[in-house]
Amino acid sequence: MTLVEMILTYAAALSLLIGSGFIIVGVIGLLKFNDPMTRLHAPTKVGTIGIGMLLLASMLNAFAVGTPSIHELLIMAFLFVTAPISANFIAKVSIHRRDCVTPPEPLADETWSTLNSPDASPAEASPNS
Amino acid sequence: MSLFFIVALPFLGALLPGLMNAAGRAACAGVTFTVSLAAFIGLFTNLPTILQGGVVTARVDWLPELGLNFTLMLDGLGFFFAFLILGIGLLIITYGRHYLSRDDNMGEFFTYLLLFQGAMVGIVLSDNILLLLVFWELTSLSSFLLIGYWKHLPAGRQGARMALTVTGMGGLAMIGGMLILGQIVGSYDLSVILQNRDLIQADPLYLPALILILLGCFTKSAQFPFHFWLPHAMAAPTPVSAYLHSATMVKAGIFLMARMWPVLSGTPEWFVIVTTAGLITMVLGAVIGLFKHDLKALLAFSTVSHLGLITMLLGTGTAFGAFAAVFHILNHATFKAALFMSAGIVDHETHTRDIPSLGGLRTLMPITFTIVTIAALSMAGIPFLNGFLSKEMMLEEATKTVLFNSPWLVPGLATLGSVFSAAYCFRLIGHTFLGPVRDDYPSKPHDPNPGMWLPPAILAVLVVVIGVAPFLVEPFVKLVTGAVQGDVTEVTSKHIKIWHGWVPALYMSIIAVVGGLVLVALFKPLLRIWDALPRPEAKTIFEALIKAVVSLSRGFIHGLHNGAFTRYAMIGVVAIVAVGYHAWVTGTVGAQTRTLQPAGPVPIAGWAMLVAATAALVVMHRNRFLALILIGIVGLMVSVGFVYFSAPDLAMTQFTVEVVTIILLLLALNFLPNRTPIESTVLRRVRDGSVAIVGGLASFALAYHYLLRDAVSTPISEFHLANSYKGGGGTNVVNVILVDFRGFDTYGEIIVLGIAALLIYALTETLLNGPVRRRLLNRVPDQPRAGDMHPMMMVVLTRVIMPIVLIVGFYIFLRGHNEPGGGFIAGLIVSIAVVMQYMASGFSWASARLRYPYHGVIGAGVLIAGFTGIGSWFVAKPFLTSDFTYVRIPPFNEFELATAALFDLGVFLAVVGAVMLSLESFSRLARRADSEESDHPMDIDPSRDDTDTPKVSS
Amino acid sequence: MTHWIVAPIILPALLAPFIVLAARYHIGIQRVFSVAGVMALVALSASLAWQVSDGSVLYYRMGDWAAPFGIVVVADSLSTIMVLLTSLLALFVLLYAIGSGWDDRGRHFHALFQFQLMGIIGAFLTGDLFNLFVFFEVLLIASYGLMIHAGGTARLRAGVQYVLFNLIGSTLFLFALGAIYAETGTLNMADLAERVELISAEETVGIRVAAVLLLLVFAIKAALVPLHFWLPSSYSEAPAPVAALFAIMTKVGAYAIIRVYTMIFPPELEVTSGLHDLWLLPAALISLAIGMIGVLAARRLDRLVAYSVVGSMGMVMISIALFTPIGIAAALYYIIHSTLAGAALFLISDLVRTGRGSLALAPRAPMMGTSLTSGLFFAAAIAMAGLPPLSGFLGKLMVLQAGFESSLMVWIWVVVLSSSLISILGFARAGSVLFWKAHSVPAEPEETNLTQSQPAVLSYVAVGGLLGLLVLHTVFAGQVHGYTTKVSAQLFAPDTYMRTVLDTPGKLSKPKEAH
Amino acid sequence: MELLVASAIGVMTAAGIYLVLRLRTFPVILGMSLLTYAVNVFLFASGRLTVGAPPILSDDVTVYTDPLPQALVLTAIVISFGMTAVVVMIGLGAYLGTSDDHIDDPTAEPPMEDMSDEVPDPAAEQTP
Amino acid sequence: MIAASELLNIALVITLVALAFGQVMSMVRLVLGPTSGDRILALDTMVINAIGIVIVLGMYQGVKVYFEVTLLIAMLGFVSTVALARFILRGDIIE
Amino acid sequence: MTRAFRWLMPHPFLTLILAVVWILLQNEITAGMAVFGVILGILIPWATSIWWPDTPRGFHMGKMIVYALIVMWDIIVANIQVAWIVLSVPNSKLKPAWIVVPLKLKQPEAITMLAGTITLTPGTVTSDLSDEGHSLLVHVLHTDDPDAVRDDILNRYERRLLEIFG
Ligand code: NA
Ligand code: NA
Repeated sequence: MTLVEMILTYAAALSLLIGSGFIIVGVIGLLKFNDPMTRLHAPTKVGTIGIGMLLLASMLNAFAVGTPSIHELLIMAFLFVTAPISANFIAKVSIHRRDCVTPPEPLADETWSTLNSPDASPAEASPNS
Repeated sequence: MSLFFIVALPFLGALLPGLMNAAGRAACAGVTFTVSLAAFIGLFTNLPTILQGGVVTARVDWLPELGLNFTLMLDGLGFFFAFLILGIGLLIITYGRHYLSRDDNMGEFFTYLLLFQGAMVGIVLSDNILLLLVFWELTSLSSFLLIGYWKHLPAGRQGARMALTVTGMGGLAMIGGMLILGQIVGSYDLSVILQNRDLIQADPLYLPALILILLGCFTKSAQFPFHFWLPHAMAAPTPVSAYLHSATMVKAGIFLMARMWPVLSGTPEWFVIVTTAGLITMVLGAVIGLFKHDLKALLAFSTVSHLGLITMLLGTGTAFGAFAAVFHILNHATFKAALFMSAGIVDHETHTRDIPSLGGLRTLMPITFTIVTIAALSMAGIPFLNGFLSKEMMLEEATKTVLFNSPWLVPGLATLGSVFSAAYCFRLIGHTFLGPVRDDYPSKPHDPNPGMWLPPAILAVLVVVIGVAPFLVEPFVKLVTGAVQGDVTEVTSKHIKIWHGWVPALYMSIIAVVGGLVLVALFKPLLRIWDALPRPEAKTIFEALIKAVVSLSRGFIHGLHNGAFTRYAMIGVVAIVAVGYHAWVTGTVGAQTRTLQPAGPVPIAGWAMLVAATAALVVMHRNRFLALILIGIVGLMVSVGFVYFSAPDLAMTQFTVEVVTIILLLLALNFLPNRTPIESTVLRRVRDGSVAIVGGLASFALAYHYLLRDAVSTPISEFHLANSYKGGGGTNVVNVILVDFRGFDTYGEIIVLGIAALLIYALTETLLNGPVRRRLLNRVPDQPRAGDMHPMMMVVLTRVIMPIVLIVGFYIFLRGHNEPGGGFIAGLIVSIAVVMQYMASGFSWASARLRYPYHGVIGAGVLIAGFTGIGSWFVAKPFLTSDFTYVRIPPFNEFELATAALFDLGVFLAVVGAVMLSLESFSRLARRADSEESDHPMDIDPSRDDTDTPKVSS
Repeated sequence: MTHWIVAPIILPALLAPFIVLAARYHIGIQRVFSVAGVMALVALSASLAWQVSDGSVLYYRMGDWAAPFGIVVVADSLSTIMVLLTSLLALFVLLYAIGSGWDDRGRHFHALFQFQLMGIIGAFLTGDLFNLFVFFEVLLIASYGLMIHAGGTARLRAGVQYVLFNLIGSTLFLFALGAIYAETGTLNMADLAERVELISAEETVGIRVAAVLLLLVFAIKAALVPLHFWLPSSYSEAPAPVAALFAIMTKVGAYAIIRVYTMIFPPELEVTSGLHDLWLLPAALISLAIGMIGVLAARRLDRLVAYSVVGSMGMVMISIALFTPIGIAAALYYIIHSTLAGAALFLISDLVRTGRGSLALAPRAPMMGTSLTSGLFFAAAIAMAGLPPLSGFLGKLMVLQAGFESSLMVWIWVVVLSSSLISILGFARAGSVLFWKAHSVPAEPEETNLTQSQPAVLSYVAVGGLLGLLVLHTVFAGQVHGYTTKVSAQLFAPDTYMRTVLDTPGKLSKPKEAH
Repeated sequence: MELLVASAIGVMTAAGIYLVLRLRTFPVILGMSLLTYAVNVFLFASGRLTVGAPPILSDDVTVYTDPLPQALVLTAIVISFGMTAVVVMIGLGAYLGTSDDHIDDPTAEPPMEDMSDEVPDPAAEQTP
Repeated sequence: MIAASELLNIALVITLVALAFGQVMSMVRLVLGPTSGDRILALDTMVINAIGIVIVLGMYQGVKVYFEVTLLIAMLGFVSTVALARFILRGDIIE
Repeated sequence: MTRAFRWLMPHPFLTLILAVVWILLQNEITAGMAVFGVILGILIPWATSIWWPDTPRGFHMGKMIVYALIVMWDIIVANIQVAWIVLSVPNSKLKPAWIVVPLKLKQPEAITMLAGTITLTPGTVTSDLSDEGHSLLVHVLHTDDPDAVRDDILNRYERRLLEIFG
């Protein structure tokens, strides 16, 4: 094992451990917080970083064993691009279901888009037409 | 004429009256008469052979392996019956032509009649007992049609069904009996069977066979206790009653007893069963007959009685008994047919058959009166008429018969029967024709035209001729008797004589006549007693029985098949587990041949996740949305498990399918209730849970068993691993199996998927074109909807992500042959890409701008796969034979060109088409009346502020 | 290797997507292609049947891979006779569907119909167990589509149950296949037959369970009690021509049982003794009884016919369950008979529905086209109830004769004969209510929602064709039974089949390399 | 390991059966899905369990897991996907027609007037 | 000092355990809920953790062919999260 | 020429992304793969451009790279902060808040990028957009001064994005 390989391997191991840490923190947040909106913070991002570290470890390890690989970047990019949208949708769900503290009025417009329900009076909507 | 023609003529001729209905009544009757006459003449062409003691045969193989062949035989007995059937048939046809009214469908009537005639001739000419069965059942069927001929009469329908049920039952029993007989002898040919008396009677199966065959005979010939159907068959038009239910069909049972007489009779069993049944029937029929007010009912019971008489004679098993039986068959046919036709005439003219409403017809209908008197007196046993002769012979035989060790039983009962028999004959004459002329007949009676009275008149003449000059028919009767007896015994040397001297039989005859007169004289008080007597009404009992059987059947069938899938599934699961368990416990468990692999913490955690998710799903399945998430997790865990156990292709497929399934279920859940209510009782849940646990244990045990043992021989996949690259050109063995080794499976698989999509599309179309459409348009969502249908961020992301997903799909497709992936997964990925577009900007916006004809995509996919397969034919290789080569075009790397890729392209297209067509169909259901087509990809777009387009809110 | 063997599978498999691709908006073009396709199918299957009628076995390697590594298609006298029966049935059913206009009451009828044929024929011809599963699925999913064709709430509700029950069946099939592969390491039927013999008497559990699981799968298809529950409501709710086509589907199960339990797990095989030979016959007897009691109990004509199908499958299975050459020969004869008779009855019930506006077995005003329809009903009922002179009676005789050798002979006879009586009673009651009692009901229909119309001529032609086939089946019973006897003998001496399949080399393999 | 897989199959089967016996279409379909998972794993396991040896041929690898069951399961997954889609659609169609998603269909055998015609009617006696 | 590859192996095992712990905890959140948002979030987390598991398994088993699986889970996980959320928000997910 | 170019490559940036993705998928960089990637990068956007009708103009690539680096740094730093919050701040002491971010940005692509940035930098989640698209609703996990967070967002990210999409 050359020195570079060894360093890469150590780095991979380190990345793994860091990643594990973030992942655990993410799920702790998911469990610990007592409000849907606060719960949303931890795993969507901390967890994402954690997986990012694992992907990094995978790349480092690949270089270490002599089969260079960079396609993990693609997954990382994908996760980073989609995570905000996922979080946004989940937040919208909580707002729509009134599961969280009611948000303040927007500054410029009438209301938030999620609360702008097309069903005139939701209370009257009879279940199962 | 060949026997085939004699049998076939009525059947072939049966087509004619039905077809000639339009040609008029006379034509129908005429053609029927001609056909019967032709058969009759044909029969007579064989008479010389018969008279010489010969037997005419004809044979064509039909089902030789089964022993069922078209074997016909004409001997004296057969000739005798055929003569009766065709001869009386001619008279009945003549009579019927005049009897039926203008409203009746004459073509139909004569068609049925000829069918019956053919079947009846078939019975008496069969030399094969299976063939005989065929004709036997055919007479039941044609009788069913004839009794029910007047469709509007409930009595007709009921009578028809009753007759069919009873005779059908007998016929089925007889099938059993005949098959046993055939098995004993080793042949179903009568001529062979009749040679094997000793073999048959020594066989332990003789008694079952005898009982089964006699069941057939007794039901057909209305012997006690199966006599009750015959009177109800009288709902048929009178020609039918005269023909089937007195002269011919009911004699089929008698015929068969006579036919089988050489091999079945002569045993104590035969004697006791047949004689007893005959005796009881004779007495019972006569007693009941006396008190019947309906002319036809009276005659029907008299028929029952006389059939009993003949049966009794056959039962004695003596030569003289057989002789008397044959003679009485002839005599009964003449006088009873005459009586029926006359009764029909009375009915026809007076519009009633009710004896109390009649009387005094003597002067109004002199011809009919004469015929009835001759025939009835013959039946009563008055000398110089043929009935007297055979009745005397019967009484003589009775005096010699010892039943149940009593020499008095048979003669006593025979005399009693004769008394009643004479009584109803006298009542028939007296109460119908004698007495004062009345003025309240429903219709003014007079003698009918000769077409109606001539046939019975001819029979009446025969009654007298035979009665006066029995020596004219004696040789013939002896010839027939000889045929009945076969070579068992010699034909009796006795002669038919009018005067025997003062023998016991004569005293009995005198008692009968005198007793009969006394009974008629005392009729009114006797009737009062009779009416006061409680007696079981056979019809009521039968109907109640049938009704009970039907409601029992209904209760059973509808109770069992109550539309409850849950029960069906439960029974199915229990049956499967039970049968599997049985197989398990009756087998032997071999030694374990594989070592257990250790499980680390990660597999254990994965297992725990899977179990937890599954358990949670069971516990929380009522929240359907949550259930979907949980099932997603189960799928995810299974996928990860597949990765762990070296199956990346499977993991990918599993997970992709999982997501698409969840999308489908979400689309459906939009319409369905979001919660499953609690409906089942705790007990039920416990029961279901127990069954489930048992099923789970079974699958666990089975899986564990196999996992610990190797296959009995090297798995065939060794070949696949060895030849995947060499022969299939791919390193991903799973993919090579899918597109090459077992490409035919995959071909079927994409077809399944294509069909699924077509089905979903077709059903959507049907729903949207049916009553459901209105419901859908007026549907109110079951939960309030959030604003912002097409969120901006999602739309923007999709613009970037969707092309990336497409390129990934393309990559997966290309790499599939050598790395995990392939056409199927690629197809799903591309579908997902399009679904993302739909989720972002909505189906209507996306499809309004770009819409693929998904039907065509499916069709193209399946066709491409198919034509790839066929392509190999052009290089003289079997369907789906693959080929591949490597190509290099700078600047690209060397790449592989394989027919398998073309096949995979077909897979890809079929998958894309199928998934998209299904999703599209689901989403079409959701389009509401209030939804507008949106013009924009996203609802909120501040960059539109400048152009100031109106906002679309929902 | 002639390509004709796979033609009956490939033809509908290409025709269907072609119809979807090119003719999905034109019912006329669909009809032309569909009928032409089925006619070609009849010709193909007849020629195939002719080719193997001398006892030879035709064999085809998919992708040129030799058995057991690839999938093989095998045409022997048994499979070809089933294929021929299928295509003949399909022809008349298709004509009826066109004549009655059923095919135009929903989308994609003809494509689904062709796919259905592909599935059925594929199931008959394949020599590979997993491929059999695939074809089962093809025929099932096509049958789902056909069953709910034209929609309607009752039909859809019955459809849900039908699909779900069959999904359970498919799941079970996979369990069985997993067990088979785990135990033997192969999927090819001929190879399986060889490998099963390697299993020692000390470790029979695995193969025994596999064998019964497989049998249960086929029993579901064959609607054997207590796995028959899916049949009555789905067949009676299905559109009539579809139900008529389904008459062959239960026979796929019967075929599979015959194939697998004569070649792979023959009665004399020690390791699987005491299983299907033990309980298949009782189950078949109960099926027959329940089916025929159902005929008596039914309150609607379509139900009655559906139950008669259950009963007739019981009859078939009784004969099969004997696992004797004459039993199988009788079963094959009866299969042909009951397929044609059942299909004819379903079509006739549709004639009744068309002419009468209702299938309820309750008095209604006289229907249109009574005399012809009643005549057809009478004939078909006679056939189904096993009355002479039609083939049902002959088939019944064959089954009874075959039953002689069984230890349950008395039971067979009692059940066969008494259920015959019950069905006669049931058919007689139904017929008299439908066709006779109408005459005592006032002419004006009391329920105005009953729409009556005169059935089309082509409908009658189709029904007449099926009954004509029944008549031929009766008249040439000797020849047919002679042939089924030959087929049966071949089944009990599967050596030709197995050697043909296993000893022919393919791509990259020499003969016997696997063994 | 074998015990884990076998018991997972058992658990999924049991849960699947339990849900299949529920009264509404939706849980029954979920139950069918679970049964499908169970049987797919069972079929997969018929090639026995091998860790870390996917059947992707490579020069430096000698051990591969049995690829055939994988191919079979793949086919089975696809087929059951089609079946699930179909049953969901048919179930939905039935629900849309009746607003009732019970799986049991008591209307399958509707009560109907008795077809027997045993009530004698006066016309019966007036046979011509 | 521990050899690099040994350390890597230990780290891999630790990571796997961490991921498994993460899965179990997410599962707890999923079952507890209480809101739909929580449940979707828990599923999303589990999918992302599953990606991690597959990556680490690939390293652990020395198998290089799990990349496609990972990519696929990432893509489809996102799609399913959006689909579930859209269902709560709008009922119809591809209106 | 421009028109032909725009027809061929409606979204040049996307073409670039796709080419890179293709190379990453192949996991090796060769000329052939690059060419093929570019071909795909042209073909796929061309086929799907109908779903991306309005192309953002005036996109400044250089500023974008700077922005990306800043965001990446922020992600790393903020992740550690949030991890600390998760581990150390009890629920009772947690101070979550809603903040409303008024937008000067108009282009959907720009707003989305801002929203994504806000979410990716831990501690804040973009939760909703106002019904005319002029404000963002952001949830903050733990802050004493919501206004400061808002100003930080406006100054650090929105300003730069206004320049990028200038
Ligand atoms: Na809903
Ligand atoms: Na943030």
